[in-house]
Amino acid sequence: MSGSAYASSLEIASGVVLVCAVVTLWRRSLSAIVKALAVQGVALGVVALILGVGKHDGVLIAVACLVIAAKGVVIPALLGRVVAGDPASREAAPIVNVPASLVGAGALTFLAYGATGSVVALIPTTAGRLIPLGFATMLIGYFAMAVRRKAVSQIVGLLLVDNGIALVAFLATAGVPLLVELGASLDVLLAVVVLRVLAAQMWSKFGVLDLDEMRELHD
Amino acid sequence: MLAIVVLAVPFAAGIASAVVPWRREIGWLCTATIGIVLVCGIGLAARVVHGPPITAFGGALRVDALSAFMVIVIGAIGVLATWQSVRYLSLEIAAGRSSRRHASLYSALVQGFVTAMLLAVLAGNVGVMWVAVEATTIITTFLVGYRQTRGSLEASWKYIAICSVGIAMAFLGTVLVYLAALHVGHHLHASLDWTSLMAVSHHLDPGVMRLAFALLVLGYGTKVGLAPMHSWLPDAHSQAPAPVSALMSGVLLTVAFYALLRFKAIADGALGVAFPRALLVAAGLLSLVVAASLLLTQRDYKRMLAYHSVEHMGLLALGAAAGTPLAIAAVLLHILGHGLAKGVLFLTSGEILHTEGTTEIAQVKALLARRPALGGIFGFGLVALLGLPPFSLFVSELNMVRAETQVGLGWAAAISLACMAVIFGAVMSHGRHMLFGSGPDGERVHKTPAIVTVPLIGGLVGCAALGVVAWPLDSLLRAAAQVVAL
Amino acid sequence: MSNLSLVITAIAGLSAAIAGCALPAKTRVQAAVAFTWGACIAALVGALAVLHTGHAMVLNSSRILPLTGVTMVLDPLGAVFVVITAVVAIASTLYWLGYASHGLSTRTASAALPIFVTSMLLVPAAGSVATFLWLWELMALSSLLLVLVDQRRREETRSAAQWYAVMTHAGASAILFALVMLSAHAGNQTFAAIRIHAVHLPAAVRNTAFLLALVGFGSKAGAVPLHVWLPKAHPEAPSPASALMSGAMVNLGIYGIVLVGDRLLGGGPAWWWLTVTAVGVVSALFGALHAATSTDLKRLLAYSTADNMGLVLIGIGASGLFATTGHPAIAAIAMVSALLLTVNHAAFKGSLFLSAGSVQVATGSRDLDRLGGLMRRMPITGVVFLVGGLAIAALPPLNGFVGEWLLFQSLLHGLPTSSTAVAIAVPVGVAALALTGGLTAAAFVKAIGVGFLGRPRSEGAATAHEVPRTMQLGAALLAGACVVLGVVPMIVLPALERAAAEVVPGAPAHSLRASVELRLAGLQGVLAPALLAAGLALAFVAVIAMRRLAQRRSHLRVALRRVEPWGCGRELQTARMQYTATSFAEPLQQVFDDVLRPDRDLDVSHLAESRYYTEKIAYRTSIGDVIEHNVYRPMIGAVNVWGQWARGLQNGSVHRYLAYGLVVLVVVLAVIV
Amino acid sequence: MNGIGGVIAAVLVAGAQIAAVAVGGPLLVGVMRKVRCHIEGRVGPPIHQPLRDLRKLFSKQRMRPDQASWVFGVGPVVLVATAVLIAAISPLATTRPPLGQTADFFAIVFVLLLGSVALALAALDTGTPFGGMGSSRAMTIGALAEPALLVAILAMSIPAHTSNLPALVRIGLAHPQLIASPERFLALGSFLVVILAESGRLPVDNPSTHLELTMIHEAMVLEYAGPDLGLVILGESMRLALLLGLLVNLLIPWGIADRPGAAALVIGLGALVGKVVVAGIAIATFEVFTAKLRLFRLPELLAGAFVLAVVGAFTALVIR
Repeated sequence: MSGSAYASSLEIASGVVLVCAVVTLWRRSLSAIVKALAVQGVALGVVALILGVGKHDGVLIAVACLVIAAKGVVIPALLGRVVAGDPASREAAPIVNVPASLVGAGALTFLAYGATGSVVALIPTTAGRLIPLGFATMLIGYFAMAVRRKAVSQIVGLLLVDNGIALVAFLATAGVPLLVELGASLDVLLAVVVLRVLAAQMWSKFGVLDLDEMRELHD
Repeated sequence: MLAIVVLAVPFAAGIASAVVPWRREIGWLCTATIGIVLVCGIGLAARVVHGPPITAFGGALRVDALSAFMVIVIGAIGVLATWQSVRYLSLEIAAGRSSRRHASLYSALVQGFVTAMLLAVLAGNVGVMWVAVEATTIITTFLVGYRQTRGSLEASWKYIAICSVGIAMAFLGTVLVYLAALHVGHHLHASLDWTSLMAVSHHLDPGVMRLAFALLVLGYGTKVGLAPMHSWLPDAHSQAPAPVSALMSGVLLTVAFYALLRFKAIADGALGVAFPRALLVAAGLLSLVVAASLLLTQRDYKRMLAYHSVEHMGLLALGAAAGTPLAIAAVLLHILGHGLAKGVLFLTSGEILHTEGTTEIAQVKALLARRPALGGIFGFGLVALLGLPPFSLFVSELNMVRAETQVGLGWAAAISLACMAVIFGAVMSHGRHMLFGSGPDGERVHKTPAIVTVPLIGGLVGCAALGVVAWPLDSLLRAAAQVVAL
Repeated sequence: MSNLSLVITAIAGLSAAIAGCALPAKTRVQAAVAFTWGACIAALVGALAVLHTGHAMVLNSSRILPLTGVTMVLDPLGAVFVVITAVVAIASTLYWLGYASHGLSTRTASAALPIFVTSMLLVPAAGSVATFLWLWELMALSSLLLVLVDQRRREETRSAAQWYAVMTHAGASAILFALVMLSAHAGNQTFAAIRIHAVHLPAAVRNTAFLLALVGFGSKAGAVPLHVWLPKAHPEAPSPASALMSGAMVNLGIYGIVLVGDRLLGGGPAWWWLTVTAVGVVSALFGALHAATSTDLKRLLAYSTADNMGLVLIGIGASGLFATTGHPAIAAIAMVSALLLTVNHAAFKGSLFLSAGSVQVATGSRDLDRLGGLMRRMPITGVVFLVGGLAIAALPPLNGFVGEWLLFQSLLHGLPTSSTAVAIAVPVGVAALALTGGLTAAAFVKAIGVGFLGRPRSEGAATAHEVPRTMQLGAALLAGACVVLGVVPMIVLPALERAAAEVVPGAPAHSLRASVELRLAGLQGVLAPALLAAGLALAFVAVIAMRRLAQRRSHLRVALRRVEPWGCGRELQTARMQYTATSFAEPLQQVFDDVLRPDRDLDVSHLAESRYYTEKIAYRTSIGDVIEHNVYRPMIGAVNVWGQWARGLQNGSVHRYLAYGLVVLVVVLAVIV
Repeated sequence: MNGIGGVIAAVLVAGAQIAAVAVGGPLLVGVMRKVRCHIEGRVGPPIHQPLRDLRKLFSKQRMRPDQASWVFGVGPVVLVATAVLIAAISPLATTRPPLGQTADFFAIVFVLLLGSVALALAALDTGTPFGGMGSSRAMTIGALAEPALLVAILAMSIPAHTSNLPALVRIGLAHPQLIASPERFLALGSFLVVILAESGRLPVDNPSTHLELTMIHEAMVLEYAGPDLGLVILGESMRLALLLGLLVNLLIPWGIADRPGAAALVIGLGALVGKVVVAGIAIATFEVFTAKLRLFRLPELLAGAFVLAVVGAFTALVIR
């Protein structure tokens, strides 16, 4: 692969990751959000793939395939089933409305660029330049968790955070050691499964899908 | 070898209890395995206190004085918690709220939880440690939700949602530390080992390390329960079964704090003391203020204990901020003392919940008159937690304040003392309502079975002994402090 | 010097606690008392040896107390306080033997009391910050447990315990910070090291440390306005514990102020000591006024403790003041007077609290308005209380008088030598002191007269019997000390002089010449308490003899005749017609209306037929603590408002919780940028 | 004064002073009554009537209220004993009384207080409303008079550098300008008010009233009869004589024996009697033209005395 093609494909794939994050903030329909998440998972895998190909790193390519399978297919599918079972699968009234959320996303992206200056300075490569995108994705994910009322939206937010971090990890270090990377992914996967199970229990036992109804425990 | 035993024994017991329907004997077996952990921890400590660290699996497991100390902490509180679990499960099954199958799941999860914590403190690699800490989150989520009530589900949701994000930040921080270490030109695999990170800490890129350390404080700080990332803590600790609360509050928080201590030592090398100190002081003071404010009008005794944990984590953060050998030694003693006292209190609160059927402070009255043993233990537990001698928390708090003042953090120490005084007043007032007074006329005095009181009294006596007798723990504390102190 | 006595004290104290905790109810108290005596006697012997030789007793161990180890140094100043504590403790525990059956024989109490005594015995011997604070807090905790003994029955006890716990903890925090600050600057936490380095500390550090110590120790000593716990906790504690708290524990607050102000910091600017004096004046007046108007016997005693500690503080402030103005000899006299007042206070307050406890046991009440006539029913207890009450009113030939005389003398001789500001401030102090004296006399005439004389005002008082021998003996022991100290104060003065010489820099070795006469060295001031006492006794005997003589000459040598007192022509005198404690204090209450702000409630209900006839008149008056109502209550209210507001922080919304984290992340990132 | 001779001399001096006060006290009361009657245009009893009364009282039977304890009996004895002690050691006829070195002004005040307290306690022991009433009022007045008295002593002691009474009198002899100094005048003014209050004279208390509700002192001693009443009357009159004696010696020390010797002592006694009688006549005259103050106006009077004393103390300090 030529240098410029490598660079531009990496840029495009990373860009998609961030755009998908913004899309989750923009759309209200939960199914659309889950779809955006799936696209993001695939894009993340593609980033790993490009890096793996670029560095001729077989392990990384394998990881990329795993990522595509897990984050692009399995997890969205899991979430999709919850969404399908929910009669009102819309984020009807997020705590912060959509235009303001988008403005917030923009501000967070700026912040990500500002905060990662030192990291970018350390890695003067194409991949290094793209690290802020990962940071921005993470921050947007965090933001989504804080402003979205539906359980599924919050899970998606968590996955956005995770994807953002994974993007940073891939871009900055071409992945931390495999054992750690696998452990991390497995843990996140488990966390999502747990959340999913909890969401299902809350729905089935107490009819709760809107997290704002869960305010029994307070001071 | 001992290190492997420490991990393998409770894990094996966990597997065993997962496949066999729960019986009392299984419960006692689990307690015994944690007892073995405690004994092995003491053995490990004896070996590493004056000798070099022990490693296993090619450095994947590494035991220095600090790790050995943490193993002792986990073992000691683990014994208390698993001992009480037996009674908890029997009562739950007897009351029809749980089945033997369900109970065996609980038992296995607790064993897994303890194993994960042990792995976290024994791991020689920051990545493995992260995985272990995250594993504790996932396991304990099930334990928090074990009772399957609306409240417990809500608590587990909040717990896992908030902690997952937090721990993700910690992962990002770890990645950045790795990046910085790579850049120093270190070998790829060793770059996440404590020893190699400590060795190169002075050469790590300060810009990246600042970002990394900030993320690590936020991330692990969430698990530690430092304000304002503490908000999951009162919910989870109050909803979990009492033995689990005891483990979470007594040990899990400090295991996460252990991670922070390790990373702080690296950050000190890379950044100098000022930045890590500023972050930890800010987090510590905020925790103290938040804990003090929310304890004032607290209405639920389990939540009261939970906020008390926030306070103590704030104190630990301040102590770590000082960072001198004295400060760290005091921090470690505080970890053990707090673990014991908080463990005992949560277990007692479980017993109170069982007998009184409520967690509302206002509904529990005259415990000392009606249930002298239980009330006495709860009262003395509070005394221990409020930092009065002879309990060890007094000594550790005093020495933390001393260390903080020595490094110019006297003002922070003063604020912490003021917050502690407010907390003292608040807790005293809540305790007064729960413990003092006379019960309804004609109510007989309830005896609490010795099987319940023995470990609790043992825990308190241990906590008191730690605060009086210096030998032999003193040398271990000093050795452990040397590992991460300035 | 051998440190064996400290070791024995600690071990015996611990054994007493274990015995009290572990033994069966029958033998528990006896065993605990025996071991406590062991501790007291060991400490007493050690302290007397220190006072005799002037050499400090040292004990170091790194095996006890993690991270710091134990350092104990018992010097003459500390030894004085050890002796006081030991004597009061011996008497109180003797009393406890008889009192135990009245609710002080539980395991907790039997273990807490020895620990309380032992920690008080060891606090003055502490030689390092950690040791001192550890023992100090142990003392606070064990005394709290003792205050709580009656918690099941009385809401007042629970409330008092909470006040006590919170105030004492806040005070301990202030002390902790003051000492830690000094030790941090000295680089070592032993008092010896602090003493060497303290001179070179920046003024700000010294001032902060002193003020914090004054607040912390002042609250222990019951200094106004930090006294609010004292009139609540001391009365609620069982009487042996009250006696120990009032007779021994509050003294340690004084010890602390001297320790930090004089020993560790080596004296300071004049305003420090003016502050101490001012606090002392306010405490003395406030305490005396409340004592004069209280109707609860033990509350009266507690307020009078604040009053007496105020006097001691005046002495300490004067000592510091004279030392800074360059008059060490007079400063030493002032210090001796402060120490003597402390010793005296321990003796009479101990006996008073113990005999008040006997009254409570015998009558079931400590409300003066329900007592009366006890002098005939409980003769020993009555005499003990009488002696204590006259002693505290500073009447010769008892001990209170000697201390106050010495204080007056030091003020008189120190005054002209001081600066103008001092010269204006101190006469006011003397006046306050005098007023205090008068009020105290009124208070104790009321306590003795209403409590023990006249007719019984309740069934309980009418059927009272003398308490067990051990209780009488315990209280009488301290009353005896009042007499001895009043007649021959010389037996303690050399020791106090030695302690004062150690505290006041540049003081002469002998500031007093004490033989039969008490003579101020180099000044015109002499008192011969023994001769005064002898003169009084002689005159007393002579007057009685004269009366006898006069009667013998008369033709009417009939025995004493008991008659019905005159009742304005009414036939029957009832106990209800007597003046009560409330009515006794009424004139004073009227005079000091503005300070006391009593609550008055007059309820007149008229007959239904006509408004000109009253059916019933109800009058109720009560005196609260002005400072509690106007300072502490609003503070508690504000804190609670804050607590209510803070609950909103944790409103249960997971979104809000996550937002906290996000905001912090954003802020931290922004700061890093 | 050494050896046995010294002791005998001391005993003689003390005896003379005690006798003078014990006999002179009742006579002083007699004189004051006589003066009063004279001004009011009555004849009045003879001057030695109080002594006659005492003799009669001492020969009567002792009586005690049915509920009273031993305190009731001891009270008057202590009252007289304190007066006797003070009479023995105070600089009345001579500036070198026995045990004069310990006749500290503060000590004297507290010994006097002992007498008052004894009587107040005895009054409460009667178990009657009047005893309590008198006791309460007396102690209130005592408490309020105390500051004025002690600050007055302070003001007198500051220039003299001592509070020893004989020394204070001697300094007056040696340095007459000290007597003329404003601080001593102010202090003695204050002292005078305190004397009136303490010994139950007008305008504080009316010694001849028997209206229950206005009584202070009389209410206290209402239950006494016979020898006990005699002791009370004796003690009270001795205290009045003592206080006036001290006052006049501090104000006009001349005539007091400053040297040992019988002649000087006799002259001193004569001077004392003369000065005290003049003071007594002055007070009696004053009383004729004065009404008793209401009880709750008394604090104002005593506060006035206190202010006098404080101003005196300030003056003493500033003049130096």
